[in-house]
Amino acid sequence: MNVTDIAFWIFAAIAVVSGWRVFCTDSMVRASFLLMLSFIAVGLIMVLLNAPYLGIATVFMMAVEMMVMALFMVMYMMNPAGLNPMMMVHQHRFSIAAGVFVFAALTGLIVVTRFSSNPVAPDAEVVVGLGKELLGDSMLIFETAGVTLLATMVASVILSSRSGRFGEADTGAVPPPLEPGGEPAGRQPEQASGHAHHHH
Amino acid sequence: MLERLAARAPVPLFVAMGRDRAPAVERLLQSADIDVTATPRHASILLVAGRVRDSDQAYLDRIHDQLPHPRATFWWGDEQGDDVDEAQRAASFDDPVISLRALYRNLISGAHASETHRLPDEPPAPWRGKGDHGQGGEGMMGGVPYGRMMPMPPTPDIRDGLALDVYTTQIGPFMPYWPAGLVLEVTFQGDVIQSAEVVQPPYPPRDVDRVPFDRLLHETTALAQIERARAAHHLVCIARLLSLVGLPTLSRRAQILAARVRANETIAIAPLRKAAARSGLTAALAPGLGRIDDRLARELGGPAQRAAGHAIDDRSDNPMYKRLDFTPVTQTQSDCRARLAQWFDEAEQALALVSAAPDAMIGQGALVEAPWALRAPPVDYRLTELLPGLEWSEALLVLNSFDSAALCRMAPLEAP
Amino acid sequence: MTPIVLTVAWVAFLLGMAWYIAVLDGLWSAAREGRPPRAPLANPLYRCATMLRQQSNLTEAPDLLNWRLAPALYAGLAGTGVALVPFSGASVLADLEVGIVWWGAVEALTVVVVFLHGWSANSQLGLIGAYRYVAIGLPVMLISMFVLIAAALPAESLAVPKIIESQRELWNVIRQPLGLPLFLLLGLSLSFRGPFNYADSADIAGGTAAEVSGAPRLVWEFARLAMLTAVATVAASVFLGGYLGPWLPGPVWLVLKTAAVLLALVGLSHQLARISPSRMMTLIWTVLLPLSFVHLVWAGVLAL
Amino acid sequence: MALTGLFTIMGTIVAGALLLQWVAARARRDRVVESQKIPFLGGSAPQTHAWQRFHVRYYSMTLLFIAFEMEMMFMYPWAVVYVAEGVKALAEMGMFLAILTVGILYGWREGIFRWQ
Amino acid sequence: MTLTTILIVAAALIGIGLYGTLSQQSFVMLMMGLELMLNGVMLAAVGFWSLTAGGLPTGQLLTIIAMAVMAVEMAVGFALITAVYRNRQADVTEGLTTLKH
Repeated sequence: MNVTDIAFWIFAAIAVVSGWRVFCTDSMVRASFLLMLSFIAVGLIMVLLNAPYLGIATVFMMAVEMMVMALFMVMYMMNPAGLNPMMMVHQHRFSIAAGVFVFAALTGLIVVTRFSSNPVAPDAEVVVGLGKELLGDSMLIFETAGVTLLATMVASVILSSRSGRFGEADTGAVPPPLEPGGEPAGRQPEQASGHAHHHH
Repeated sequence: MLERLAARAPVPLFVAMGRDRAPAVERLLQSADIDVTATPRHASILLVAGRVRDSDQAYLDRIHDQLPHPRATFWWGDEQGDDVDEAQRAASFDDPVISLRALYRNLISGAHASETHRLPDEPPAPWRGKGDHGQGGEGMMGGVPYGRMMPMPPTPDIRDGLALDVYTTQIGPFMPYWPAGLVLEVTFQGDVIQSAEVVQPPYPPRDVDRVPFDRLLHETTALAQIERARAAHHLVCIARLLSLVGLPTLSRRAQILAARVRANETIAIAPLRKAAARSGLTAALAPGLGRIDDRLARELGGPAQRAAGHAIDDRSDNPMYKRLDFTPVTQTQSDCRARLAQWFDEAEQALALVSAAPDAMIGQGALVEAPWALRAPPVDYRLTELLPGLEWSEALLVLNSFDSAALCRMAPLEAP
Repeated sequence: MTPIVLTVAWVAFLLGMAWYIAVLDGLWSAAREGRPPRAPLANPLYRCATMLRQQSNLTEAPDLLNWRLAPALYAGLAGTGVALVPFSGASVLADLEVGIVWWGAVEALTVVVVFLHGWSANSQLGLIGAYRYVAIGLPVMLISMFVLIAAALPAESLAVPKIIESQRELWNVIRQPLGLPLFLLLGLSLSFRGPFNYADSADIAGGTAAEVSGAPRLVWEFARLAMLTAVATVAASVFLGGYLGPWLPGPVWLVLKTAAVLLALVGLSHQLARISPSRMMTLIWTVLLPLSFVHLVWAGVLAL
Repeated sequence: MALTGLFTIMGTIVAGALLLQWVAARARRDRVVESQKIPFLGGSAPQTHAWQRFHVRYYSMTLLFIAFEMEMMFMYPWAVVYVAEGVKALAEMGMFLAILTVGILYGWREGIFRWQ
Repeated sequence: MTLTTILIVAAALIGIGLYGTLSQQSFVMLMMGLELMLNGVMLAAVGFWSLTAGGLPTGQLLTIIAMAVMAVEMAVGFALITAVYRNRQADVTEGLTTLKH
């Protein structure tokens, strides 16, 4: 066992254990940051695997994503700090079985498969390779990703913010009035008192 | 070794500002030997400056217990606290810095024993052993986990309508940059205030600021004295705002200027004002922040009224001031910025009057505007209507853009 | 330099610079208040001793593990930031091929750590500080990433030593003039000072540190200074050519440049007023971030 | 290896800082009493725990930020090959910054860079 | 550290993630399960890339795409949760059964 192996096993243990603890802890903040720890450990394994850029970029991406995750977890979960411990699960046995089954099946598959060995050269300039790829053959993927992310920005802003172009999100869609400040045009939504309309 | 080093540090001091504290306290706080902390957790000595109300004693005890060991209390200019044996007391003629340093040194070396807690060593509610895990809670949100309830159930937010938990608490009376004595019950969602109720009004203006104005009722008083008191009062108000926007050094400079004005020294405010403007003080106050309507401005009177554009000032009718070509300065916007500019303008005007007529005397009983508006009738308008919807730092700016008399008038539980 | 000498030099550098900032702070505020400074050189040590002698506080139901870990991690992150920077051509503690990406990770993790520090105390003022910090810390990070990427363009590398070597003819501060000021703003934000003190300001009674006393507070305050040092060291290397310079040996140049950057940082932090977090967030997104775009285009056109 | 250096430093500082906190706490043996644990609110005591469903005022901004941050992932490798690729890379950057600018402008128009 | 061990670790992450996705009631925890599964996928992708593909650049790109998917999932997911919460104050999956009607 050399240093790389030891480091790998340590990071692997951190990744798996903290990934598991995510679903056992009561505090939402702890859960988010445990998941972050799992990601960071995987990122560091990537560095060991000669992918320094991907590994370290995983660290900073996941740090901010899990930070945002924590903000939203605390915002929407009752009892966010887990002061009253609670198990919020359903179909628990089935889920455990499914998880174990998938793990076992995949492991079996992995153990029986023979993989060809063609490791990346230790002195390969992987970041340069990635950059060339982004600007060369995979240009289309790259451009598509850019546009997709823009769409994501717009969509998430539309969905999450209250004040939109057509009024506030929680008042529902109301057609514009015929004159400024007037009643909304079109058919009025029926309300409890609206039954009177049917009689005339 | 550690003790000897620690004993030479500036004294970490948390100040509980009582009412009618002497100006000597302000001089004390300007000393480089003193480190005024923002929270009792960072302090070793609790300084109680001036008298506190009987109803404030419980708050004071709580703060005392929040200080980490080693800790001591220092009473200043106060007849209360006689029942507390271990409390240190300083007469106003002592040099407070020397006595504070001695107390601190003894505290560090162990010669002065650290004070024990004043409130009972009990959790706010008994919780041990209750609930499924012995944590005192029940279900998801019920019970008293670790002795306290969970936050209040959700109500729609006043800014964006999202219904999340509200956090209701009393705040005050001894917060940094908080009107001394004021206790508010504030409801937060996040850091935005949803509602606020006055529990205890702030302390009225201090005696030191009103001395020349009170004296005028009985005897002929020098105009210079009156105007110096006005300038000093305004400078202290400005100092608070300067601290709040993160300019503590300029704030100390303003306080030092105020002390020098009181000591009859000749000073210039323009350099401070320039330095503050260059640091972006005006830009730090959002335009329109803390704007009050015309009715409230008129009822408050004083600088707040003039900041709203009403040139109403008792000095306009005084023959002595008329001879000096006095015309009230005004602003137009009636927001925090305008009130700050008004303080600066009035302080500068006051010092100009002093230098224009250093020997002028005002006759006994003459009507002279106080630095605040003492003679305005009580207002049926609560301070707390100004705060909802504001983020916490904005709320503090709004609170500190009024003088204590105006705040008392807007928190009408007790006549100022 | 052997690794041991390097490690000792690195520790001395970190401690010395932290002390230097504390001294500068004292001198600067004394000058601004117009009074003589009080024991300027020894005051930081006295304060350390005071905090070490104090009892460590607890609150009613804190997240104790994270509360104690946060200051330690914050200091550790600052340490790795300093380790990225070479003292001279051949002596660098962490010769990372993707150095500036790691610096990005340091910034991101700092946001997490400061949030944890404010969250863990279970007190409203700490929470306000933590949430304010995230609002400012996240967008400021983007600015610094753009600025560092701009510096990486002429070097054709993400490693800090290569970026320094690319400045042999001309320092980046001249080639890319907007970079250094934008990066200094990041420094103020990472260690929450002056106009960017949204985490620990006095209007929330010390914010994330409002409930902390004793040794944990000492570690926290030291970590703030260490983080400022890290920012200044990276700035000195990426924009001022690091160890490059005539006559003097490389490490001396690095120390001198770092000290100069720190002087600018301390000055800025005392000189500017703080605006409300909401307005600061708008300012960052609508003014500073577009400015960093302009900076990147400028650097890109020059590098071709 | 660079990673080893980084982790030795991180580990040493974290361990040292934790040790310092522990030793200092051991040296002072005063117990933290219940009245001392009350969170500081200017002398008042809170009615409830402060941990709440905290209303994050900038939640829309954070969502925009995540997408924004993802674009940064592409920029680092791009910067390394920028000089070698020349004008093509410049055009690429133009597209990139255009997309990000549109995102910012949209967010600004919707007012998400303010406290909601 | 061989490809087999790396893949087993990845499989463990995927298994735990699947457990989380299936068992958690709240939306946000459910998303954490999904992310953990993607974490495993990313590890496996980099493992293949590094040890059998000889550093083919597209392998790295695949990982970046996985990360982008994660970012999109998070941003849109949280935006949806906000929209739903605004209207119904539901934060668990059962709270949305009325959507079926």
